[in-house]
Amino acid sequence: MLLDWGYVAIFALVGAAMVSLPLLIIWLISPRSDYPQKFETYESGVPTIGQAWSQFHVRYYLFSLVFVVFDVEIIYLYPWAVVARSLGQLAFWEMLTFLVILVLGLLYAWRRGALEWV
Amino acid sequence: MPGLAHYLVLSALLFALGLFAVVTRRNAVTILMGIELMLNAANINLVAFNKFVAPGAMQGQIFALIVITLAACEAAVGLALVLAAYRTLETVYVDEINLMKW
Amino acid sequence: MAWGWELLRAFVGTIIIFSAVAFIAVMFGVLLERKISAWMQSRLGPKHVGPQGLLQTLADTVKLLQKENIVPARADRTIFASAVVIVPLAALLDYVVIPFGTTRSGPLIFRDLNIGVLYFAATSSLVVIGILMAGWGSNNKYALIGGLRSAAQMVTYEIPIGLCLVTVALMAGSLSTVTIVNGQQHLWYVVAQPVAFLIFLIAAIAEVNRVPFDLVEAESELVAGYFSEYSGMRFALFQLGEYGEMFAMAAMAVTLFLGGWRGPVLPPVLWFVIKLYALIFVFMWVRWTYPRFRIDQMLNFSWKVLIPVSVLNLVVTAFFVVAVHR
Amino acid sequence: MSGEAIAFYLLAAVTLASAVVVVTTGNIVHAAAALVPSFLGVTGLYILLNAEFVAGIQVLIYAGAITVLILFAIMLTEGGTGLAGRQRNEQAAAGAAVAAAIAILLVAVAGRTTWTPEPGTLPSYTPGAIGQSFLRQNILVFEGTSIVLLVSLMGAIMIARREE
Repeated sequence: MLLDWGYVAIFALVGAAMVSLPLLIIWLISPRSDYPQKFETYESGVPTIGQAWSQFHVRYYLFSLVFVVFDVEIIYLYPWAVVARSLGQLAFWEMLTFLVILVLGLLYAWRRGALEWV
Repeated sequence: MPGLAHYLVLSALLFALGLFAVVTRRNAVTILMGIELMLNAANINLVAFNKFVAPGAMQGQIFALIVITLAACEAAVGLALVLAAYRTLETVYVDEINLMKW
Repeated sequence: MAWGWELLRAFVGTIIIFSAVAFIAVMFGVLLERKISAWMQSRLGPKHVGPQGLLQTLADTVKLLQKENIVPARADRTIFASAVVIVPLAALLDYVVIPFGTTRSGPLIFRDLNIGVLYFAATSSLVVIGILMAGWGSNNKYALIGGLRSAAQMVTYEIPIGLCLVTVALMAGSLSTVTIVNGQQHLWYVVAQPVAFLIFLIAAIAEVNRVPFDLVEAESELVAGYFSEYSGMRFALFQLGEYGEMFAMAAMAVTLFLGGWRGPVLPPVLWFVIKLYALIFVFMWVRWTYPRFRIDQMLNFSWKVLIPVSVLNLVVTAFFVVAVHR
Repeated sequence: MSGEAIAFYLLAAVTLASAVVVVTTGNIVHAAAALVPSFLGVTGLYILLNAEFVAGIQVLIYAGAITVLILFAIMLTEGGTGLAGRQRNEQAAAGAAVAAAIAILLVAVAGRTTWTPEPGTLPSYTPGAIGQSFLRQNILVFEGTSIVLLVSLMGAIMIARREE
């Protein structure tokens, strides 16, 4: 079992090396010329105005909030899905109550307008 | 072979780092990050005990899953509080949030 | 010296998979995209470089290799640089659990993890971090808005994908991809689960930010979205991430729903490639048939249509799996 | 020095180093970005402890969902403009002392007590065992968690959304 994850670790390390190989190549062979205008950020030709780091509407946060709660719900679906066949009827009803409670959450977010983009 | 003591020492260090972040950071979001580190340290202990002390019942790993769920809920509600505070008080630095009501 | 041989096997396997994805999935994929979209608009597509334009993307890559990489002024250098490695690496980590075929000595897969499907969902959620870092690091208003919007979009479409993965795991009774493929011996899951297959395809197109869900990097809207400040080879690495993720999603759809490498007469790997390119053709076909969604339509579509339908589908499947098997 | 010991020390180093970066760096976004390697280091530790399913969930939730939530929150509050402000308050020395004291206390207690391992062996296929245990012995905890999720979702939406 540990061997499986040894493979995954090697896959990640060697993969990172292979992905950064082209970056090494361009660092070695690419030309260097640094006149200041080149480093201006791109705003379709208009000189940039103000800071890029302005704040944003709270809706971004609401979407990631509802996402976290539903992603956490999926934690409990995976183990149940694996043993659902052997556990029988009772487990199915337990899981159904779990899902119904969380669909209530989705309905609340929907009614409350947390899913509206505007 | 790393035994139980190794994992306990490591989680104690991680817990201390998280506690240090919570106690000394001014920005509320960084305090929440410190809390996440402390919860991770507790999770390491739970899973280590599950392997070395009580392997049969899988209680440690179940508890770790519950802790991960509650950490997600805590982060969600905590950051919602930080946003609400930021909206009314225009600041996220906890030492500037010292008025009950004005 | 057993672990030395295992180390070598893992090393060679990684190099094979990464170069196969880089050459076949990305270079050939980009060319295929340009050719297919050309044919759909009754023009010829790239023709000059190599026979029938086959070496076009190779020439582009070599050209990009000697471009200077420019870091915009006042950008956050470490985050700007690390995002370039995180996005393609996270996109290519999915290939560990994809079974390409089978040989006498067992399934042709890098490593059959017994939490395979969960591993796939976890790695495809890491890409969002890289995109947010790319959007933030390049100190550009378009990149930041693009990064936030594409993160919100990918995050929203991860839930339907997760629910479809759970539905298939429920049918197969295990998380490992090889068991899922073996479970489809008599009946492909697309026949038993047409709704889940459709939802998985739609969510996969949205997860990869392809038209009609690519508002974020649409030329008319946000210039190039989160990678508008990346030039030269870094832009090519983001393309590697995007096309690698697209092929990974198509390969996972084949594994989960179309019976992986199972097929009557042809060798298994050939079956896998045929099904894979059929799905890739569908991805590219969708690109030239549907107009682009608005951001709120896109997000509402997932929350208010895909997620309720996939939860319902999961409950109905569970009922049949539990009830029928008694 | 077996392979597992090397892996343990490597993962411990990654986790603690990135945790130190999270705690000490001035730039908030660097702190959030440094959280991810520490979560992935902890994932590696779970794998060494034969907790594969918890490792997968840790990557999916911690490194995937919570870090995105924190990054969105940083960008919604003052984000980059507030980088100049000093990040650490004046009780840094006292805080370090308290944290070090607690760490030493924990390590001392951990060293002194002896745990008697119960019989029983770790099941090979952990997701199945977790599912069985969730739906059989721990059913109350299971349903309680869904209620906690529902309540925290509703509460967070109510707090974050501006009452028009």
